[in-house]
Amino acid sequence: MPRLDKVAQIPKPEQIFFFKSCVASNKYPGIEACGTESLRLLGVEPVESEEQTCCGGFVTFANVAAPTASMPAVARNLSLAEEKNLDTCVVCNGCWTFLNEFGHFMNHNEEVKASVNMMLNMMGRSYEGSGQVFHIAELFYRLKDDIAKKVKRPLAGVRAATHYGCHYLGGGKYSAIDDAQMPSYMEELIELMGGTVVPYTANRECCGTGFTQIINGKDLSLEHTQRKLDSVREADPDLLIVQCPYCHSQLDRVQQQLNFRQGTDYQTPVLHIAQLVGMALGVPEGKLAFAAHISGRKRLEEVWDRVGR
Amino acid sequence: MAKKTLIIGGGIAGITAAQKIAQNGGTALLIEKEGHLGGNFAKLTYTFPVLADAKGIVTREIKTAEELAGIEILPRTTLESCRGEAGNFTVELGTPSGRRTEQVAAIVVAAGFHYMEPTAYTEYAYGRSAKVVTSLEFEKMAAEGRLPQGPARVVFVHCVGSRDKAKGYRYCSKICCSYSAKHAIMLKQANPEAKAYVFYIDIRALGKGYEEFIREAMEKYNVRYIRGRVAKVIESGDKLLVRAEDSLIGNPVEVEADLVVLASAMEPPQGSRALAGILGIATDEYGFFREAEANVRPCHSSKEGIFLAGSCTQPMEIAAAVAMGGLAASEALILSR
Amino acid sequence: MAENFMEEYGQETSREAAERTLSYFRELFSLEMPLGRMMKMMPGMVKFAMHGKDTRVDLLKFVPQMMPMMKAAVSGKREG
Amino acid sequence: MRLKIDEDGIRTMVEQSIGKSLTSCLQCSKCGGGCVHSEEFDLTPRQVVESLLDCQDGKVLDSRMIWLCGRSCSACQAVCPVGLPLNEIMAVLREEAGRRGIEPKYEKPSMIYYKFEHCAKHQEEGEASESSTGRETQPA
Amino acid sequence: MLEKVKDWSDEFYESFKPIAMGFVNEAEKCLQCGKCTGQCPAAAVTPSYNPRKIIRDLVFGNVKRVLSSVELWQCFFCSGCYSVCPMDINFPFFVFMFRLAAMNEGYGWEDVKQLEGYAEKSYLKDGITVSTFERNPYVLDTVGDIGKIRAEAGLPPERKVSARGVAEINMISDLSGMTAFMKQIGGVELLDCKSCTDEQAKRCKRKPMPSKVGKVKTHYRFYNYGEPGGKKHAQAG
Repeated sequence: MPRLDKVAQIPKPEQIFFFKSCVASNKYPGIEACGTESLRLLGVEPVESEEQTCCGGFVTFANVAAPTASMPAVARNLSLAEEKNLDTCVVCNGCWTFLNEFGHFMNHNEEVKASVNMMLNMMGRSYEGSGQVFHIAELFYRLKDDIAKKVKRPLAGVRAATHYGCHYLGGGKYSAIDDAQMPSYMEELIELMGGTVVPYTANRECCGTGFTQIINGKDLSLEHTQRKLDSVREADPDLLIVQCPYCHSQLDRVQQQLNFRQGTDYQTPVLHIAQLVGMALGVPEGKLAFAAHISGRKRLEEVWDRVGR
Repeated sequence: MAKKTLIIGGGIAGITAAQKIAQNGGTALLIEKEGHLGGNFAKLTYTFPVLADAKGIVTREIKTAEELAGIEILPRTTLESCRGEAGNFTVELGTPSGRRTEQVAAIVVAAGFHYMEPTAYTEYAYGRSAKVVTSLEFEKMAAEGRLPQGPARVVFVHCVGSRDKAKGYRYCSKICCSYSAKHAIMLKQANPEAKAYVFYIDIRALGKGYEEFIREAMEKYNVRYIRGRVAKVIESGDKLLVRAEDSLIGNPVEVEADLVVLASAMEPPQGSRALAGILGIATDEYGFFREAEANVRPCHSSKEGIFLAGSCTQPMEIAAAVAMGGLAASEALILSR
Repeated sequence: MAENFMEEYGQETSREAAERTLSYFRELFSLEMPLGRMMKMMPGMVKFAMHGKDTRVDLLKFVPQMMPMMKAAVSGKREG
Repeated sequence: MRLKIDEDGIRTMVEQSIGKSLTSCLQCSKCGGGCVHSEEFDLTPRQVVESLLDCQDGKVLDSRMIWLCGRSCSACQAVCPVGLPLNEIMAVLREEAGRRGIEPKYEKPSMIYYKFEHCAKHQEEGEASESSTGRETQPA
Repeated sequence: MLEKVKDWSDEFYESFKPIAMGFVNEAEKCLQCGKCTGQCPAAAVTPSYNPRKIIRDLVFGNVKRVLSSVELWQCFFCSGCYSVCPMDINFPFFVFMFRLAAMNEGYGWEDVKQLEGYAEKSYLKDGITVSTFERNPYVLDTVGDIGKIRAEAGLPPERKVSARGVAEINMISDLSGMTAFMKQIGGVELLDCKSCTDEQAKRCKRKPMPSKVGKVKTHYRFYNYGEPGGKKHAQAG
C-alpha cells in the first residue's frame, strides 16, 4: 500500500525542474519526450536546463570517479533547480537515489557541505539543500485524479505487468512513497487508466543489470535477467511497465541477446511509466518514440491497435 | 477484615495472584477488560515443553478462582482512575453497570501482552495471502482441525518483529523458539505426512526441558531447522516460495511451501502507556512496565503499593508468569494486613 | 588453495592491509586544505578560467573568498 | 547459487547405512575446527551434514571434502559431541559418488580468478549491447 | 583455509567508521541472520557471493580476505539487502568503499578499466555518461538513427549539455582529484582491440594481467568465500 501520508506531502507544483537522464535521452528518447509532454498535459510546466549534466551516479558507483568528485557534481545539479526555486523531477531510479542519498548526506553533514560549497562558489553557484527530488512516478501518483480525468486512450484490454526497480524501492527504504517490499502504486495507476495488471512471481526481483555487472560480469547479469524474463513470459503480459530507463534498457535489450544466444523467444515490449501515461493521455505517436524499442515490436503494434492511435 | 487488593488483568498471572491472596485470607478484586478470564493462555491448545491440554488447565484454574470466597471477579471492567498511596488507594472502576469506587490496599498489574500484527512485514505477504498466518492463527487452526492435510510443507519463521530495529522491536520475545517447536510438533502429530521447516537465527530455549523439547522436535519428529532469517515469501500460483539463506552452508535457499507461520513478537499490552499514566508508574522504551529493581524485586513497580505480575513486564513463559503472580500476591498481602 | 593464496600474499597480514587502507581513506576524505592540496587544485582552476569570459568572471568573484584560505594554508605550513 | 530444498535425496540412504539419524547434529563446528584438512576444505564435515539434511546431493557428491576426509584419521568423529560417525558418512558418500560415476577430486584447485573480456572480438555478433558507450571498441 | 585470528585487525572497523564519512556504519549491529543473502540477486546466481560473510569479515577486521576477493566485485548494487535489513545496515555503501580500498591494494583494476571510458570519453567530454553510440549490430538495424527518432519525438536530434556545464564538471573533476584518479586507472596497457589481429585476439584470451597500474602493483583476485565450482572454473584453474 502506498504511504498516503508521504504522497500527501508532495506538493502539486506549477512548475518543476525536469532532470534529464542519460539513458532516457540517448537510448529511449520517448521517455524524455513523454515525461515532459504528459506533465504539461497534467498542468505542470517542466523546466529544463542545458547546463544539467549526468547525475554522476554511474561513474561514482563504477568506482571510476573518486567519491569526492560526486558530491560537488550532485550539489551542482541540485543547485540548478534551486536557482529557479523549484523541486526536481527525475525519470530514472538511479538519478533519484543518487541525488536523494547524496543530497541528504550533504544536508546532514555541515563540514562536507561547506567544502562542497567552496568548490561551487568558484563557478558562481551555491547549494542550500532546500529543494526536494521526486520521481516522475511519484508525481503521477500524486496527480492521479487529474490523470483519471484526462485519459484520452483508455488502456482497455491491455494486460500490463510491473517492475519497480531496486534503486527506487531498495535504496529509498525510508523516502519512497511506497513500501519497499510490496509496492502497489504503479498497479493503481495502470488500473486507473483502464488497464489490467498481471501479477507474476518475480515481480520484486532485480532486473539483472547489476549496475556494472552487465559490462563486467555479463554471465551473472544475463542469468538473472533470464530468470526474470521466464517469470514474465509465464504470466504473458502485453506490456512490462518499468520506471527506470536502466532497467528498461536491460529488460528490452537482453531479450534480444538471449534470443540470439540461446534461441529463446522472448518478445515482451517494455515501456516506461511515463510512456504509458503519455499513451493514455493521448500524446501523439511520434513522441512516444517506440521506434527505439527493440523487443516485442509486433506485440506493441497490437496494443496500439487496441487502444487506438 | 483485611483490605482488598485490586488485580488488573485476568490472565494466568492475575488468576494466580487472586488465588494466592484469597487462599491466604485476603480479598481480591479481579478486573478483566474482556468478557471471560484466561487471557492469552486461553487461546492456546497445548502448553510447552510438556504438551498438556492448555484449555483444561485454564478452565481448572478459573474454576478454582471462581469457587474461592475471597475473590470478586469483574469482567468487562477497566480502571478509570487511581488516587492515594500504598495501603490506601482509591480506585474508580468502569463496569458494564456503571462506575464503581473501591478502597484497596494494593494493586497488582497483570495486564499481559499482545501478539504483534506483522502487517509491516510486507515481504512475508502477511495479509495478502491467506496462506501466511501468525502463530496465534495457527493455534486457532489447530484447535479447529484446519491444519493442512496430506504431504504439505509448512514453514515456520522465527523473529518476526523481534530482534528487528527497522520494523519491530529490538528485544527477543523469548518464547517464540519454543512455541514454534510446539507448533511443528503439533503439525507432525496431526499430520505425519507433512513437512515442517523452521527458519531461526538462534535457538533460545532457556528453561527447564526446553532444549530437550526442541531437540525432540528435530530428532524425533524430523522437523528441519535451518539457520537464517527468511528474506521474502513470494506467491507463486497456489504455492508460496520462501527465500532465505541457510547460513550454516552459506547458500541462499528456496522452499516451496503450502503454509507459512510467522512467530510474531510479544508486544506490550495495548494501552499499557495509558494504564501506566493512570497508575502513575513507569514504563520502559517499548511500553512494558518497568520494575523497581530487575533482579531481586522483579514485581515492584516504580510506585510503592503497585506490583507487577506476568508478561506485562517483559516477554515471559507461563511458568514464570505464574511464579511472578504468586510473588506479587504475597507482596500485596503484606500491605493489606 | 592455501598455497595459491600464500604465493600471492606472502606473509602479509590483515593488520598491514588495514593500516594501508585506513591511511588511504584518511587522505581521500580529508576536508583540510593544506598548501600542497591547494597547489594541486591550481591547474584545474586555470583550465576553468581559460574556458571563457563568464567562467573567468565567476572565478574572479571567488578570489576574495580564497585569499584567507590561502593565507591560512601558507601560515599553517610555516607553523607546522 | 540459490538452492532448492528437496525432500528425497541420499540422506535416507546415508542414515540407513550408518544406523543413526543425521538430525542429531548440533551444528557446533567442533568437527571442522580440528581437522587436518582444514587448509583444503570446500565443505567442512558440519556443512556436509547440513547439506545432506537439505538434500543437496549434487553439492555434497561434487565436493572435494568427501575425498579428502577419512584417510586413517577420525579426529572429527572422536570429538563429535553427539557421536556421529563422520568417517563412515564420508565413506558412504564416496561409494555413492563412485556409483554415480563422479571422479575423485584429490587435486588442489586454483582459486585465482581470471577474466579476459576486454576484447570486442570475443564478443559474438549481436550480443554486445548493454546500453554502453563502448567507444574504445568499434561495432563488429 | 586455516586463518590466524591474531593476524586480523580488530580495531579496523572502529577506526574506519569515523573516517568513512558515514558510508560505513552500523555493521557492529549485524545479527548474522542472513536475510540479506536470502534475497540477494547476486548470491542467487554466483556460487560464493555472500554479503553476510563480508560484513562479518569487516567487523572482525579480516580485511585482506575482503579486499582480495572476487566476490567483492560481484555485488549488483541493488540495495535489496539494505531494504530488508532488520538493523538498517546499508551494505552497498560498504561495497563501494571496499572496492576503492581494494583498488588501492591493487585488486580489480581490470574491471574498472572497462568502465573508465564512460567517465573519460562521455561524462567529462559531453556531460552525459551514456552516449548515442550503439555497437550491437542487431539494435543498429532495428532502431536506426537515434537522432531521427529524437527529432520525431520533438526533441533536438542530439541532447547537448552546454559548454559551460561541461567546463564546470571538468573543474569539479580536476579539483576533487577525479582526473588524477582516472589517469591512474588509464595506466593499464591493454591490447588495442581496433587493430588487433585474430592471432592477437587468441592470445588475448590468455593474456596475463598487467603487473602494474600506475604506481600500484596489480594482484590476482581469489574466490575467498567458497569454492567456485562448476566446469567453467575448473578449466580456468
